[in-house]
Amino acid sequence: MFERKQFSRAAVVAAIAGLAAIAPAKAEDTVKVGLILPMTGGQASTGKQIENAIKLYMQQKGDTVAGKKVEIILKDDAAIPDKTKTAAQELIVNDKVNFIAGFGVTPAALAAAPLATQAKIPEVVMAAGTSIITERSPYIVRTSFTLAQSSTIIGDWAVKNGIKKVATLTSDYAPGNDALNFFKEHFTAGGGEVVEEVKVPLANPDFAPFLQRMKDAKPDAIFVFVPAGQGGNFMKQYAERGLDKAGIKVIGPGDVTDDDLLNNMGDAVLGTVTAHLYSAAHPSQMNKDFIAAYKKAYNTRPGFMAVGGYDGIHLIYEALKKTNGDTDGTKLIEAMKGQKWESPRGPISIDPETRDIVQNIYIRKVEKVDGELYNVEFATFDAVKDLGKTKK
Amino acid sequence: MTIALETQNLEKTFGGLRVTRDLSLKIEQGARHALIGPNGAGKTTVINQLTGVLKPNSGRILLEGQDITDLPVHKRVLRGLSRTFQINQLYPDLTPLETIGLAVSERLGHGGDWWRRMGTRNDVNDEIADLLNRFHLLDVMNEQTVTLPYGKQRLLEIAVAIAGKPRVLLLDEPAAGVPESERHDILAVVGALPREVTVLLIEHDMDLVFSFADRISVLVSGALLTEGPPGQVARDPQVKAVYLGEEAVNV
Amino acid sequence: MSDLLAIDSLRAGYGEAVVLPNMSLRLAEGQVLALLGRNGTGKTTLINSIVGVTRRFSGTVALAGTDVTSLRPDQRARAGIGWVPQERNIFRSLTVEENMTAVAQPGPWTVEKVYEMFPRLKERRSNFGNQLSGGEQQMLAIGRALTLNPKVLLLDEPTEGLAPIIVEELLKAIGAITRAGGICSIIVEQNAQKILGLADRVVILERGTIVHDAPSAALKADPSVLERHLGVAGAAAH
Amino acid sequence: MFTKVHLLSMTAILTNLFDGVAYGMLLFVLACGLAVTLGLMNFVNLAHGAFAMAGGYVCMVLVNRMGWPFFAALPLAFVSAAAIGIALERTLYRHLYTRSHLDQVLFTIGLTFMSVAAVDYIQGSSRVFINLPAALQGQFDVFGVGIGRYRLMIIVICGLLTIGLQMVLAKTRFGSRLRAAVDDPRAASGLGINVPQVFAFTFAFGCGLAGLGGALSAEILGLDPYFPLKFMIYFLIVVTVGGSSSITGPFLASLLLGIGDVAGKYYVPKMGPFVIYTMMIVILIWRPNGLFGRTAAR
Amino acid sequence: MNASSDVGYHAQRQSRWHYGEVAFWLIVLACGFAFPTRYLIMTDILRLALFAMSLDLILGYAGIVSLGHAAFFGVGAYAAGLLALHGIINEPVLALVVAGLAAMVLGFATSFLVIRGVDLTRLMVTLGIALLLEALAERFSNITGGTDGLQGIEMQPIFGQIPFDMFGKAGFFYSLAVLFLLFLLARRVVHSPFGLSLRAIKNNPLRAAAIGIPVNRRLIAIYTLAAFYAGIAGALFTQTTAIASLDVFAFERSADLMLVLVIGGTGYLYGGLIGAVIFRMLQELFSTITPQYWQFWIGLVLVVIVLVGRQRLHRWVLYVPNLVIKQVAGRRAIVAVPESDA
Repeated sequence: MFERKQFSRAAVVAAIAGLAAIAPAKAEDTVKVGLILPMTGGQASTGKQIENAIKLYMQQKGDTVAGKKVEIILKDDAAIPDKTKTAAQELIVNDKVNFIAGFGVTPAALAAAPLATQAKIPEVVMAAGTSIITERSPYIVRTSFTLAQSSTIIGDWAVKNGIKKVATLTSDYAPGNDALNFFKEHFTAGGGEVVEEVKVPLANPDFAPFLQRMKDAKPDAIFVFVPAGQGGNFMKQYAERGLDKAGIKVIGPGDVTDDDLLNNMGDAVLGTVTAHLYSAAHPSQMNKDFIAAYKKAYNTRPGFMAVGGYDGIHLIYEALKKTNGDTDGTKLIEAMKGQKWESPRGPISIDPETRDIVQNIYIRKVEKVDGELYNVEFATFDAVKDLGKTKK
Repeated sequence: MTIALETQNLEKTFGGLRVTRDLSLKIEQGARHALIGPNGAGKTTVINQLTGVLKPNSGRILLEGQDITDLPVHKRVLRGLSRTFQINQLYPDLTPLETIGLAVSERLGHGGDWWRRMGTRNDVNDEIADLLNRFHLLDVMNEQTVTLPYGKQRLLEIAVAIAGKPRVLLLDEPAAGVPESERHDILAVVGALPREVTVLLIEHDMDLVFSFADRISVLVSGALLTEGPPGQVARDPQVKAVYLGEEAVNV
Repeated sequence: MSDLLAIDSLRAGYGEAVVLPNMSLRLAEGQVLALLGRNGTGKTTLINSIVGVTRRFSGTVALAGTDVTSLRPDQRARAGIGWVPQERNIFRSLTVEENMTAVAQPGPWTVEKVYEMFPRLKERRSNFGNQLSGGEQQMLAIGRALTLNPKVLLLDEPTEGLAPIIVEELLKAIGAITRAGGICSIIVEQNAQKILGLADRVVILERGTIVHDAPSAALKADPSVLERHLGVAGAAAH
Repeated sequence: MFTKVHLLSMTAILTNLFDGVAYGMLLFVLACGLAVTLGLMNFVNLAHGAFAMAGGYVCMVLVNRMGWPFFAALPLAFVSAAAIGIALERTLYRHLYTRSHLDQVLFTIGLTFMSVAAVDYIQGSSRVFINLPAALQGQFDVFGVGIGRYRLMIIVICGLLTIGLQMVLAKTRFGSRLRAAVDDPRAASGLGINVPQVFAFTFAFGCGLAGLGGALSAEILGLDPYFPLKFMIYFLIVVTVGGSSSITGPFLASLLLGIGDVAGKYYVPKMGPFVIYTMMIVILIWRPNGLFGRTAAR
Repeated sequence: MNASSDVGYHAQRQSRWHYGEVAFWLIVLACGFAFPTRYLIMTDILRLALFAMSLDLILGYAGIVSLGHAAFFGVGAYAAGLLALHGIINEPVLALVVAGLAAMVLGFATSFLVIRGVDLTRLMVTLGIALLLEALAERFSNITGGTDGLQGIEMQPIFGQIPFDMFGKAGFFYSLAVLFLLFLLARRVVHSPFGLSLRAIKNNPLRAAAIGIPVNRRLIAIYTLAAFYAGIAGALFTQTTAIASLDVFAFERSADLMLVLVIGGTGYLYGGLIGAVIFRMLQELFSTITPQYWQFWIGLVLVVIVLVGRQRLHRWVLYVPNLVIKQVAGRRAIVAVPESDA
């Protein structure tokens, strides 16, 4: 039998050891950016692209701006909101960060919102794409996209381009529902018909049965939204099922043909039409340089998540320049409003009212260029705001 | 004489095999009754039916005249039927103090008490102390059971059964595996069991059987071969045949 | 003649329990040893200790002059120990034939030879172990041990469940096999009378200790020894 | 909306059946190694998926980076996973056979975490695909039933494997020794069968099968570093539902699960995994040792 | 009677409070004042500790293994979330108890499924129940918010007096109070005859029945109580983070919990508390060093723990305190920790 008394002594020792580990960090005269990203778990590829892009930007532009050194503190939240919240609080209170940034999924971005408000520091959303996010705090600013932006446009485009019947396949979570609803609204308003609607679980190993259902519904096209990373599986099985042969096209926001995976998807993906904010084939010099540098550093093609990160850190730099290194959160967020710049994806700006991104949305078609698959842009909708908010 | 434990036409089959055949036993109040028989005679199966681990296919089991055939194990214990195991069934992590304390608490109906701490009831404490003393376990009462010498564990095994204040006690080979040097303690303890406890002893060791039992039942192939006082059983030619193998015995 | 099996000061049991406190036993080539004793006196434990499936506290076991104490049971089996376990332990998901081929080792005893001895097994060669009657299982257990072509054959109550006519033949066969050379046998029996005719030597155990070790002829001459050690009355006389 | 889709047409049913069988077969090859370790050695190996992942990545590297033909890379997936399996068995696993299930669970979860992070480190966290030969892509029609070429190949390979496995178990001496070792390890050992060796070999073989399954499943289930965690639960379901005393149980359980999952997603997409979990709980309550488990033993 | 009082003394040995324990709790309390900037993570540790204590009750004391303890955590979390979101019960403490009771009801209902079968069946059935609830929560997204979780939870002040603040100070002391109260209850329970009978069942169910313990009834009782604890932990989670999302049911949560308890040691109540501290610290440490690959190191720690042997490891950990006690107090050294799990 063990001795309770001695055991609890051991407990004390353990507790002291625990205390020692919690050592408060001291603030320095640097600008700190707390970067909270899913680095593990199913969304890890999002996190890695953003981290890579930020590192790349800081290599290119140096790590000092307006006389201050920019320091990135990376935390993994595995896309679990309570971890995001804890991480954000730790970063704000202990590391005294001046920005929190990242946020792979909507619930994570929302979890941190009240902290941003209370601490009065900017929350730069670089990935999550639900419309409501920026409304949750006056300190949130977004450099990624909203699903409304691309979904409405592809809805309009589809009706105008002879697609009458559409089956939808969307992941069952907020961005998926956003995509579905905005698409449906615009598509049916134009006279289109949704013949089948399937919401698939977010963590979903096999699309085959859903696709079979799509096929049996015999639509002109499938509207697809799945989170970045799952597009490859979807396209593979779309081809395997012979939906391409059956003349059923794929349309949707560009997540499904994400550039970083596109090349592995096989020829079945050819002809897929998507509306999106970024294509690796965007024909600007800036984009070419960006891709070349990214490929050189990480040996893969960047996707739109990387661009969101790249622009996010750019926005932070620009805001600091404008405030001359002043790290007051309110001033910073003011400085961010209305910023306009040229991004690898094209010209973008921050809407001064909603703090959300305003960007061009491109209609693209997957084609083969120099033996590689690319989303080739063929129509542009300029300066699209988030329709999810302008409606209200 | 009152009958403490009785079986009536007990039958048990495993698959097609009849392991208990029409077994009717009567064990008198206060008896020192031994159940013997060659390997495979089905002694353990009988014990398991008596204690409720196995259900007989047919037949009844009566404890002090009441039918207990359908009662679960723990209810039989509460009615006063306890057993020891051939292979120690103890709680390796618990101390003898805790082991016996638990058995006593359960018997007195405090087992489900989740608020009062152990050791705060004087009646329980008295009884524990008495048992520890009688079974030579006072000196090791705070040791973990798993660390005790085999003989002490064996004593604890019997003490736990006694702690249930059984009126009928089934002793399954109490001295099995005990080194010669510690054997004496066990025999002494078994010999000193209070007379009001009826004891059914299952044993291979004939020395122990004949020194202890006042009545012997011989089980062969699941059926009762004979029963009687030790002298009579010892002289029985059928018993002799079973043990020495003069003839095959057909039952 | 050299000792084929030599057990020296073996202390063995299960878990914490010591069943054999100090066992020494030697067996020469060609010998058939009858191991007698009441229930629970350690006969099976002795057999199992030779096989190597009990807990050994100390002491040694040697086979044909080679110390096998540190060998695993399977290594001992391949070194020449043929085991007919008390519970027979027929592999139930193997057919009769597979039960033998799975363990067989090269030597004079082949599956065919076993079939010659037990024609019944041949009839049931493709039946599964769990479809056999008790007697058939017993035959198979013996046949299986033989196909190992052992030097020491350990039979733990081999006649249990067999018809008398088969018992007689079986015992004869074991005698013949053993005396044909290179082999010795230990037969555990409860029924002393059955086996006295066959065995050369009788060992009686009580509480894990040898209390009688003599040629079987001597025992036949003096049945009181049996009565004392195996009977019920013997204890009553104490 | 439902009226527009002929959900109950014969072709829809057959197509779903075909897909379900292919999915089930795949699950079986992936999980049967786990049935072996669990049923034979009574060892809970939650890291089983890691071996599958290893096979998948080996295949991917060989095909995509080194230009091997797909069918040449498959055996290598088997061999490499088996090699890792035997190495781990000899060095680590065998120390844990006698430990409690809890220890085994912790140990193998630990290994799984390590494998996830290690593969993430080496290969990145993005999902990878194996370049397939054109012959395996697409679908052909048999009386209106869409037969996916790749899935057909899975059914053929896994079917052959299953038959082969059954043959080895039933007809070879190794098979009978293995069955003997499972039936009664103590007696088998006492009769000259080197039980640990037989088990080690079997363990390695099970890992190899997982590796092969991993390579085959990349196309359908997707392959990324989180594979072992994502599919651990599926494997466990197959094994516990099927019972681990034979390979027939897991085989039938895999088919049941495959067909149930596919049909469930097709007919009641919203219910998703609900069907499967309910099925598992009901079966386990009805038969705690699985559908084909031994009820008497242990 | 001398021997009797001796017995009484020794029987109460374990249930008596010791200086070490008092010191432990004082240190925990002191942490609340010493590290005002780390409330969130410390609250996280407290919740995890409570959750682990819940598992300890069934695993460490009754030997029931579970890979799905998150089921109760999740039910508690959603219950508290829904109560607050819809303003059904605004007072957090009351809501906490109600949420715990909700989990308790589920625990009682499922206990009948869990007490059947061997370890592996238990692992799978518990896991299955948690997965099932997760699937249900996803399915009924109109109630639960689906994958996005419950949004917009706003907690009212505790007893209408103490509001939850951004830095989690109120949350920390609230959690600490709850943990301590429930610890006291658990401590009382495990040192009662009931608690002792659980340990007996875990050690040897056959014998437990043979001395008259109604095994199943006791197991159902403790499983239900543990579900209550887990539900409270879940409700605390929702109340202190204002978040309830699907991952409260996740397998990873149950698995982590098992790790926590094993690191800390089972069967003496403090295991969950110590384990939670160590586990979170390790996680924090590793994920600070390498945010991407921290899982590898956690995995390695686990593998090493198992390979070295939990018992031996605990002995090593105790080696230094042991030595100190021996030198200073001249008393017998600590030998080992009770560890024999299912």
